[in-house]
Amino acid sequence: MLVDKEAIRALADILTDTGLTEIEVSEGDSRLRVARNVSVQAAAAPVAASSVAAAAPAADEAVAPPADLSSHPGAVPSPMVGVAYLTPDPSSPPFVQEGAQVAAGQTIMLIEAMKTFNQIKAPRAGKLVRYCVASGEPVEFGAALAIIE
Amino acid sequence: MLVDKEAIRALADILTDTGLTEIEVSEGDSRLRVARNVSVQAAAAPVAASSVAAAAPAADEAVAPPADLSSHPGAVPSPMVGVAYLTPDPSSPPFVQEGAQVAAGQTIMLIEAMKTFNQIKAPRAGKLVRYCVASGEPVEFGAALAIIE
Amino acid sequence: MFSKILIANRGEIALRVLRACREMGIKTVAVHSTADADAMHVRLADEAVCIGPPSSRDSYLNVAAILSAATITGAEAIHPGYGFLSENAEFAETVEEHGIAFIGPTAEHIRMMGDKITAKTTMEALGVPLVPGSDGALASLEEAREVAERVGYPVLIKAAAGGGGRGMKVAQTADEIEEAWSVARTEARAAFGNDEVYLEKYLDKPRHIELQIMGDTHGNVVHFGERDCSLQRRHQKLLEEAGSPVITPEQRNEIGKTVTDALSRMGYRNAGTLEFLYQDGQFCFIEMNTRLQVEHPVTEMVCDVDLVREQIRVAAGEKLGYRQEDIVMSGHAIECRINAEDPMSFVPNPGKVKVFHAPGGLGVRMDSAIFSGYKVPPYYDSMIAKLIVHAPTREQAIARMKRALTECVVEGVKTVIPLHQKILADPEFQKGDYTIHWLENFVEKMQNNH
Amino acid sequence: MFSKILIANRGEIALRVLRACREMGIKTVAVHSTADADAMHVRLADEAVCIGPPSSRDSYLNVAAILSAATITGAEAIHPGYGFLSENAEFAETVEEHGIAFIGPTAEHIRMMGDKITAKTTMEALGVPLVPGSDGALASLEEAREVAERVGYPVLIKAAAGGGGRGMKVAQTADEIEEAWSVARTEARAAFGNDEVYLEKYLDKPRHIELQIMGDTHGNVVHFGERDCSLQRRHQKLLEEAGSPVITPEQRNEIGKTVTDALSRMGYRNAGTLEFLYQDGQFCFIEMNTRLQVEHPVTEMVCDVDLVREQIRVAAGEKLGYRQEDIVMSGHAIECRINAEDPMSFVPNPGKVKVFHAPGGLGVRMDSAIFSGYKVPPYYDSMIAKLIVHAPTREQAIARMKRALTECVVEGVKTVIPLHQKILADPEFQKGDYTIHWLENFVEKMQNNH
Repeated sequence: MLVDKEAIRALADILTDTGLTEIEVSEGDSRLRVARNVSVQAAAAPVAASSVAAAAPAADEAVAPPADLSSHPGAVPSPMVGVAYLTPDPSSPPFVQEGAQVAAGQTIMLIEAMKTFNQIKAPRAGKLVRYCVASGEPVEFGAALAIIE
Repeated sequence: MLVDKEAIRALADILTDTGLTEIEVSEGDSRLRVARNVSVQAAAAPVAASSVAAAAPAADEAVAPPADLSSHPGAVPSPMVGVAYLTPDPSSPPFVQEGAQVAAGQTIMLIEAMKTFNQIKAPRAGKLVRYCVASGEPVEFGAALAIIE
Repeated sequence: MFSKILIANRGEIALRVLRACREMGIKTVAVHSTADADAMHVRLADEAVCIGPPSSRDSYLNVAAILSAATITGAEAIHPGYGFLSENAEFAETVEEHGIAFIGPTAEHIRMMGDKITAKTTMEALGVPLVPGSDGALASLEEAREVAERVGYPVLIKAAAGGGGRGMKVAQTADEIEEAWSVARTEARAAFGNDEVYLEKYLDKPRHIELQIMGDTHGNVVHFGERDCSLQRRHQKLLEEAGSPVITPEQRNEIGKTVTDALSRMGYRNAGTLEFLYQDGQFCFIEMNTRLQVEHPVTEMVCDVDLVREQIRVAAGEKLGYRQEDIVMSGHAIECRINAEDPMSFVPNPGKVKVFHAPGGLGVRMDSAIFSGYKVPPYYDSMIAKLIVHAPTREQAIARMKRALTECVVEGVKTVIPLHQKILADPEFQKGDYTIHWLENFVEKMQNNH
Repeated sequence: MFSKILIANRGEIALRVLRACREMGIKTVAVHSTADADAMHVRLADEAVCIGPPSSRDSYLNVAAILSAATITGAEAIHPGYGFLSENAEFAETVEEHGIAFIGPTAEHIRMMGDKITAKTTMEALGVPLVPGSDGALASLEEAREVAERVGYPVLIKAAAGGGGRGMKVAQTADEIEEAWSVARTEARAAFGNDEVYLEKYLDKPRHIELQIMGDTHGNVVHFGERDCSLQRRHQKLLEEAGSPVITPEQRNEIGKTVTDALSRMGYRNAGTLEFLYQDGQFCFIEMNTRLQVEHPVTEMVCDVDLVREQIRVAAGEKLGYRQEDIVMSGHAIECRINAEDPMSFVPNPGKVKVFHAPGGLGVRMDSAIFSGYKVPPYYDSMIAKLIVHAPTREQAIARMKRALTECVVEGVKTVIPLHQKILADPEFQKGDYTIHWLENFVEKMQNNH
């Protein structure tokens, strides 16, 4: 039997995005149905977790949290905690213009940590689609710095 | 019947990866459906419950607990807490011989509570299959006293 | 000492008593309705007896069932907790007639204090102050003036035959006394055919202050200072403190001595609480509870005493192991009652507690019989937990309670935690500036602003 | 006072510090590895910064990352907790060089006490007793006899160049000293080419007793009495008590005065603990920990003090608000460390905590950062909770700990709770009759009987 794995995975994604619990598709003799039951109880532990967080005063978000971008396949994660700088010095243009090609090993920004400026290099060649932080913005470990595709 | 194990395993993997609970695929006469009910978290509460009980010292079972018999369809539940007596007085035979027929309203035993002997009557006619308590044994509310079928 | 105690209650207080017994090496018998078969006090007890269906009348108020349970398990004493049969004199009497110790006062004292008029007369005779006023009906306006001067304005002129607010007039100052006198008399005559009136000090901004006492069977009575329970809604206490933000050590010692002297003369035994309305430095006795109170933990925290252990000890005939001067209130304690209720409408919200996480750390005590997965039954009181904190100062206790409430997780049923958080953040509460009317007003404002 | 503190730690101690900050109205910054993104201290903090991957070396020991986190969040002080960087003098130095307060002693004192020889020399010079013995190498058998008489038998004759147990001989009585002397010298010569030996009192049944102290920056130092931490396995403490079952108030006051005098002269600031071996009435200093200890809660319970709050206060330059005579030990406290380990083999057992239910009620304190659904990561210490009880007497504290352990539920990972229950039920433990070797033997017997 021929199973269209791509289609199933695509439907699963749609299920997630839309919050549906079931999708059924048929075309000629082919029929495909995917479902996901969100059991209330299964959410208990995350609920506990989230409520502890929720109960806490809203965090002063001084630090850019690891946004969804950090899971982007092209994301360059920050190797350290510090302050990001996109230009070599205040009066210069950015290391890389968004949209430009970068070579592997090319410096794309600086992170200041403990009064030392650390060069952040492109881990691979590609197009630097965008920076994920602004100059002068603090970053934590693992936060997405830029997207290189 | 031809079972496409490969396809089933592939679907099961997709189920796991995507968090779906059900996938159904059909093509022509073939139809394949895989499902998985996740109830891991659902077990958490009962686990907590049982462990608290388990942690407690084994209860001195001075009192006959409501045994499984209490859910027997023919069970006569105890209407009170007290001490059961199957005979009108120590030297007499039981109110009813096990296996005998009883009429609705017929006294089948006594329960002593607060120095008062309370007559327990058969709630319906039938065969008193067996007593569930011995003479002089304490009973709690709801415990099965006898089975009448 | 007893070797086995039956706990004739449910919920957190059954667990509270069970904990004390376990720490004393005493075996416990839990009794429960069919609705409570899975309850914590049942799980943890050495023995458990089902005593009836969910309805309290047929289970926790069922004297015959409870006594039978005690008899068949061989319990030597019964602890009634609070509520249910704890202030039922017949129950106490019957228990003792069956040769089982009742962990509480004598039936006679329960009966005496159960009748509010007898309670007041008794206490007055023993030197405990009531709301000050005239000694019976007033003979003349002149006498009304004199008594009013003595007790201080504002005063209330009330029909002797009265009730329901009719025939009651307030005189805020001496200027108003003549009018209050004549209007009250006129109304009294019209309403009751009797124009006799008496005069009482009018308490317009009273606090509810209560004194915890404990007596043994050897004539010793001590008090453990006061609790301030002014924060009430529909006569239900919600948040309690020990000590009161407004009582000085001198006042405490004075009323304490008055009360312990009175109870010694009565020969009172076991735990008890005298409730007072307090205003302008005056304590006015209103009633006595002849049992453990819900809010006893705040007293335990500041006096470093285990009141339930003491109850059991004196019920077993032991002496109080300390004198009044050994009892020192240290720091400040606050209790928040956590009810399974909508925090805005106060509608009870029974159901399944999906997740329960208790706050912890220094100075935090949680008295609760719930757990993750517990179903709050719809048949009983909505209180599911008591969160108590202790700290060196009232300010620190408030800060500690705030942080503890932040850590507390109850998922699945609504609770009044958000209301407690609002109260703790209120500047008037923080200053300790409240009366028995404060919470009603606070809640009303909150509901209106919603 | 500081307005924002960074907590350079994880787990229960990070939560402990966070609680103190919150109660003082100080904002908190949590730092965490990627493995701890969901941890309680992260959830409850005002701000959180991810500082590295799971490995401690790259996260909780990463000085640059922690300082950067402090800088970008504007933290005014850093609390190091215990372990990790808490006794790293360079870290303390670097923190202060960056204009951030280090909540702990000076780098100089951390360094001094970090070296065991320097620590001993320093303390001896300040009058703190060490293990008694000869003043350096012995000149003759005659001198050995004299010193042995002075310090009391049994004694140990040790190679001055020695180590690893070679060249060490015990003389139980005066009859054995000559043989011990010659054997030790012969072995020392053979092993190290140097037959110099010295003599020390042999502590065959020592207890581990430690003294909690706190100093401010105004020259005041107080002590909070002792803890008995003799119950250790492989140098890991498992159960601690305050006070020790064998120390009298006179002994406490005497060693306390010696210690606080010494530390005043040093100008020591913030929290510290002096560890002693104790036997036959003698305290022998072994080392000093220049930080908060895991077991600090037992001291907090008996002295009614918040040590973390005090650490923060003195780090902000405030004075200790009390003198030595204001500190009174009241009652008895016990702490059980709850490790996620097999209670028989001690193999760590990380994993998901499916259900966690904390014990509650009077005199019970739970310090833990776990919750139902929490995953104990495999990268760090296995301690997941500290259960602390306080009661008027040691006997009552043991009873309370037993009942609290019965109520405690940790499902999903194995814990050492069953081992604690066995210890608490042991008659020798109950008598307080144990040394630093007791637990190893107890565990061995338990494993053999299994």
